[in-house]
Amino acid sequence: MSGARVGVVTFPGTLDDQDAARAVRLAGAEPVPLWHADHDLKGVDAVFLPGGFSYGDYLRCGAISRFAPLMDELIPAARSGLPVLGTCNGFQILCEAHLLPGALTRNASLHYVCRDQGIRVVNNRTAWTRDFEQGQDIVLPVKHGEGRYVASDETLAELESTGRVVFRYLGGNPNGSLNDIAGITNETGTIVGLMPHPEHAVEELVGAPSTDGRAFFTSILKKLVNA
Amino acid sequence: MARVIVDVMLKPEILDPQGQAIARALPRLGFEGVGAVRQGKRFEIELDGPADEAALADVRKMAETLLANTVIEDYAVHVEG
Amino acid sequence: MARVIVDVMLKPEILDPQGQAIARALPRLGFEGVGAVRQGKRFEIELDGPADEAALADVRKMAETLLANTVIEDYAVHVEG
Amino acid sequence: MTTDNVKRAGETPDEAMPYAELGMKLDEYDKVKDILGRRPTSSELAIYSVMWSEHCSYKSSKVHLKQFATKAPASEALLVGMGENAGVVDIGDGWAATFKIESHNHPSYVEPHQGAATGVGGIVRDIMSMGARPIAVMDALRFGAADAKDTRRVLPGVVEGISHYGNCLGLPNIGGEVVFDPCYIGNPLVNALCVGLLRKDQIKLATAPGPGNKVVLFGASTGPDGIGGASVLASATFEDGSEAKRPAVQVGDPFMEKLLIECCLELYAADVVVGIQDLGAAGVSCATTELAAKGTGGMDVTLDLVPLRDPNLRPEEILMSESQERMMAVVRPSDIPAFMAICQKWDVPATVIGEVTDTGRLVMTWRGEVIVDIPPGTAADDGPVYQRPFHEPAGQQALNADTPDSLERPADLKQALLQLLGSPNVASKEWVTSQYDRYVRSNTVLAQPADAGVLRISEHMEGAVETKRGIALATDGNGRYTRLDPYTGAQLALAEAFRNVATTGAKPLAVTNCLNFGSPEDPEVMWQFAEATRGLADACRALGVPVTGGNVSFYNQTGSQAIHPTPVVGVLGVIDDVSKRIRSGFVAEGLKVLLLGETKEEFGGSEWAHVAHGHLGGLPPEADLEAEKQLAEVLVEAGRRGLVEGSHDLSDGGLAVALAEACLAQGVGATVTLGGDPFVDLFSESASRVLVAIRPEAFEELAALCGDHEVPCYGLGTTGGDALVVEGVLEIPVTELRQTHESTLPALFG
Ligand SMILES: Nc1ncnc2c1ncn2[C@@H]1O[C@H](COP(=O)(O)OP(=O)(O)O)[C@@H](O)[C@H]1O
Ligand SMILES: [Mg+2]
Repeated sequence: MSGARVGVVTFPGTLDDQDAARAVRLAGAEPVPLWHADHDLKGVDAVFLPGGFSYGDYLRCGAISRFAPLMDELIPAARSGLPVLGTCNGFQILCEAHLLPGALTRNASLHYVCRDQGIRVVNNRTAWTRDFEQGQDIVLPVKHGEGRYVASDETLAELESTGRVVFRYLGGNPNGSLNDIAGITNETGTIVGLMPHPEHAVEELVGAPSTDGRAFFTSILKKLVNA
Repeated sequence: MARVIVDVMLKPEILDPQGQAIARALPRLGFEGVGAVRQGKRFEIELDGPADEAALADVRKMAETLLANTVIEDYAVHVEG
Repeated sequence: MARVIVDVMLKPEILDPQGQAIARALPRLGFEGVGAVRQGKRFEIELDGPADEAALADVRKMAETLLANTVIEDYAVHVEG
Repeated sequence: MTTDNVKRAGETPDEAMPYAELGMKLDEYDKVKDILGRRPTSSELAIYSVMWSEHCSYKSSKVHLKQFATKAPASEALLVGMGENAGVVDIGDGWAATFKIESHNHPSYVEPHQGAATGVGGIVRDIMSMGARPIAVMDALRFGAADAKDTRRVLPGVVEGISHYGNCLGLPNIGGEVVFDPCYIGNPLVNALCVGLLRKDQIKLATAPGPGNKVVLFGASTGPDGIGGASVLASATFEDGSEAKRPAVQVGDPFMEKLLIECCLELYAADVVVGIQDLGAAGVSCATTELAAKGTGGMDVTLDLVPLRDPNLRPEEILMSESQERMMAVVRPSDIPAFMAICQKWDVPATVIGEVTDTGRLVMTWRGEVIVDIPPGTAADDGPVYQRPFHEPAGQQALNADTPDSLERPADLKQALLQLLGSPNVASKEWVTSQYDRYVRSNTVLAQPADAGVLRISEHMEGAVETKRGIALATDGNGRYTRLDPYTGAQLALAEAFRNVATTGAKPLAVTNCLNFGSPEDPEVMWQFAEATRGLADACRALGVPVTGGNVSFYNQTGSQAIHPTPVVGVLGVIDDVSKRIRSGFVAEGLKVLLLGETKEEFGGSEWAHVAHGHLGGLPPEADLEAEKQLAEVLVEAGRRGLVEGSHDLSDGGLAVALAEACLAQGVGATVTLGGDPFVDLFSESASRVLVAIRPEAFEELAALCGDHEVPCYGLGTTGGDALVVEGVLEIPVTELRQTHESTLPALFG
C-alpha cells in the first residue's frame, strides 16, 4: 500500500493537522503537509481537511478559509475527482466552498460539545468508507460548537433519496442536526464531510475509547492502490 | 469616509436556537408580550471613500460572497444615517 | 404586532477580533477601500402589541439586562421601518 | 496635551502626581523619588505603580514564599526553579516539561467569559516564553453556592470563556476542579494551569543581553485593555455593592494566540531569539523592565513605535495596557530579517521598538522627548517588601472546638450516599468538561473523570528521540480544610494532588501552586497565608517535590468578608512507560477491590458535614505525609509491575463516594464488605487512601509490596454486577448512581 500520498491542509488556526498526519502515517500512507497560502497540491492522491478553528472561526466557520490560495487549486481538483475528506472544520470549509451542500450552524444546545458519540455508517460506498460495513455502528469523538447540519428541504430530500447521507448520530443527536446527519458526500462519493473526528480514534492508548477511525484511512488507501 | 451597515439574518425557515433561548428567557426575567426573537449579525464597514453606488455595489458583493452564507442567511445593506 | 430592532456592538475601545479578521481578509478577496470592520449582533424582536413608549422602554431594559453585556457592549433600540 | 518628560520632571519637583489613584502608598512614592533623585514623570509613575502593585511585586507574600526555596528538597529533576516565567522539570530521555498555574479571579467576576478566557491566554504565554510548546491546560474553579443567582451568571460565562479560548488554541483540557461554597459568591476563583513540552537544551529565558540587540514587540496591537488595570484591580478589595473602579475589560483573541504559538516555535527552531518575555499584567512596563534588568542592564525604547489599536492612547496608557496576545523578544540585528519573515508567514505583526544597551538605564522616548529614564531593576526587582503583621483569627479556637462529633449521623446510609453524590461539589462535572476539547493533539491518555490527566509525550522536534514516557497532572485544594487549619489544609491540598498523580502510576516530581486569599492588610488573613505557605513548604520537603512556580492572588474579599483561604496545588508526575498507566475506576468485572491506607474517624470539614448539616468546624483530617509518600511508592511500583488494573483515590465524601465513582467509570458494579462502623468507614475523609482493583492472582505480590512500605491493605470485595452493594448496609443500582450523579449540574445550569 505504500506510495499513496495524502495531503493534510494547514490553515492558520487549524488544530488537528498533526493528528491527521499521524493517522495517515499509521495507516501506512505518506502524509504531505499542504499550506493554505500555496497554490500547490504537491501532486497528492487525496486530501484531508482537518478540524480546528481556521481563521478563529471568525465570521462563520470556514467562511474565510474557503478563499485561501490553496482552495483555488483544491476546489477544481475535488470537482474533477480528487478524493477529499473534511472533518469538523474541514466539513464546514467544504460546505462554505460549495463542494458539499448545506451548512453547519450553531449547536441547538448553544454549547460546545466534546463527547464519544455513537454513529451509524449508512453509506459504505464512498471513497472514505469502503472498509465499514453498511449499517455498522461505530464510536467517534465529536467536539464542536457549530455542527448542526441544515439544508433546504429540496437538498435534504435529494441527499436522502440518493443515499448521500453517509453518517447518522446514534443514541442522542449532539447538535440538533437535521435528520441526525453527521456526514454527507457528493454525487460521486469522492468528497466526504463529517463532524466527528476519525483521527482521534485510531490508537488504543490515546483519544476516544475506540479505533473505529482507522477504517477511513484504510478505505482511501485501498481505493488509491486499486485505482 | 462613510459607514455602511450590513445586516445578516438567518432565513426564516432556519432554526435559530439563540433567538429561541432568548425568547424563552424573557418571561422568566419578567418581560411579557414578546412573540419571537431572532438573532443575527450586524457589520459596520468603514469605507475610505464615499458610499457611492460603486462602493455600495462592492459591499453588496462582499455581503453575498463573504459576510453572509446565502444558503442559510439573508442580508441587507444600508448606509448609516 | 410590531418589530423592534436591537443592535448590539462592542464598545469602541474593546478589541473586536472578528471584525479585524474580516478586515484583514477583504484585500485578499479583492475588496479594496475598507478601513475597518466591526461585527456585532442584531436582534429582531416581535412584539405582540404595538411599539409604544411603554413597550420600547421594556425593550430597552431587555437590552440592558439580557441582550447586551454592558461591561463591553453598547446597544441601540429602534422600531423597524 | 503636553507630555510629561524627564526634563520637565526635574524642573517641576513639586508637581502633584496621582500616585494614590494608581494604588501607590505615599512611602512607596517617596521611595521612587529617592531612586530617581527627582519626581517621576507620569510615565515612570505608571511603570512603578504597576510593577510595585501587589499582583506584580508580591510585596506582601515574598517573605513567606521564600520558604519554598529555603526548604526545597534536593531534586535532580529541577532544571529551572522559581522566579522565571515557569519552572522546568526534567522528565527523561532529553525531554523537559514546564508548567504553572495562575489566577484570573477578579477579571472573571467583572466579565466572566473574557476574564476566564484571558486567564487561559496569559498562562499559555508564560509557558511559550520558556521555549516550550504548550500541550495541555487545566482549570481549578470556585464559585458561590450552586443555586445562587450570581453563580448562574458567573459559572456559564467562565466555562464558556475557558472552553472557547482553550479549544481554539488546540490545547486539550485534561483536568481541574469545580467547587461551590457561599464564601466565593463575590469572589469566584479562576485558576488556569498550562503545561508545555520542550527539549532539555532548548530552554529560553526572559533576558536581554548583548548591547545592540533589537527589542521586538510582536503579536496583537496595543489598545486600552485593562488600563487601570487588571494588576491594580487584583490588588484591591471589591467594595460591597460598588460598581466603582472597573478597568476596561481585556478581550482575548485566541486565534492570534494560536498564531503566536506556532510563530514562536518556528522562531525558536530557527534560533533567532536571544531572550523572550510574554506580556501579561503590566504589559510593556513589565516586559521592558524585566528583560532589561536580567540582561546587560539597559534598554532604549521608542514608545511611538508600539503599534496601537487606538491612536489616542497616551504613553502612560501604552505602558500600563494589558492587551492580550503580545510577546517581546530580543533579537540579534543580523537575525531580524529571518525573524520578520517567520512572523509574516504566520500573519503575526512584529515591530522593532528598541535596542539593548549597557547603560544600566531603561530609557523611553515619545515624540522625541525622553519620558522614562530609570534603572530597570528598581522597578522589576526592588519593589517594596512588607512584613505584614499577622495573628490567629479571633474565632479560630471556637471554630476548632466546634467539632462534628455532636452532629446527628444518618440512619439510612443509602440516602446519605445519594445525597452526597448528587450534591454540587461531588456531582459529575460533565456539564463543564464536555465543553472542553480533551482529544486535540491525540496525546490524551487520561482526562476527566480520571484522578489525574495523563499525556503521552510525542512531539516531532529536531533531535528528539522517541520516548515511551508520559506525564500526569492533578490540581487540588480544599478551602474548608484550610479554613479550619491553614497549615494542615495546605498540606492536604498537596497530598491530594500528589496522590491523584500517583493513582495513575506516575511518579510525582514537582509542584506549582496558586494561593488564593483575602486581603493581606487583614492580620487574620495574613495569618492564614503565613500558616498555609509554611505548611506547603514543609510538605513539599517531606514529600520530596520542589515548588517550581506559582502565583498569589490576594484581595479575594468583598468588604470585610474574605473567602476561605484556598491554596490550589498542582503536581506534575512522570511515568516511564505511559502504556502502563493505571486506568480509572473499576475497569472490568471479576477484579478484587482493595483499600490501601488507614481509615480514622475524621469528619472536620468533611463533605458529609457540609452537605448534611451545613457544618464547618473542628479540625481537618490529619496530613500524614510519610504515609502519603509510601502509598505513592506502592502505586508507582505496582503500576510499573502491572499489578493494578484500575484505581481511584479517596477524597471528598470518603470511601462511599469513591466506590460510587469507581462503579460509574465503566458502569461496572461491585460488592464489598466493611470491617468497622459503616458510617465512619464510608464517609470519613482520612487522607492517604486509594481504592485499587486488581486481578485476583496479583494479590499476593501487591500485598507484599504494601507490606514493604507499611501501607495497610484491606480486601473489600470484588467488582461485577450492575449495582454497588455494601453487604448489610446498602445496595444501589449503577443506573441510580448515574442518574443522581449526572443530573445535578444540568438541572442547575441548563
Ligand atoms: N473545571 C474542570 N476542568 C476540567 N476538568 C475538571 C474540572 N472540574 C473537574 N474536572 C475533572 O472531573 C473529575 C472529577 O473531579 P474531582 O471530583 O474534583 O476529582 P478529585 O476529587 O479526584 O480531585 C476529575 O477528572 C477532574 O479533573
Ligand atoms: Mg481524585
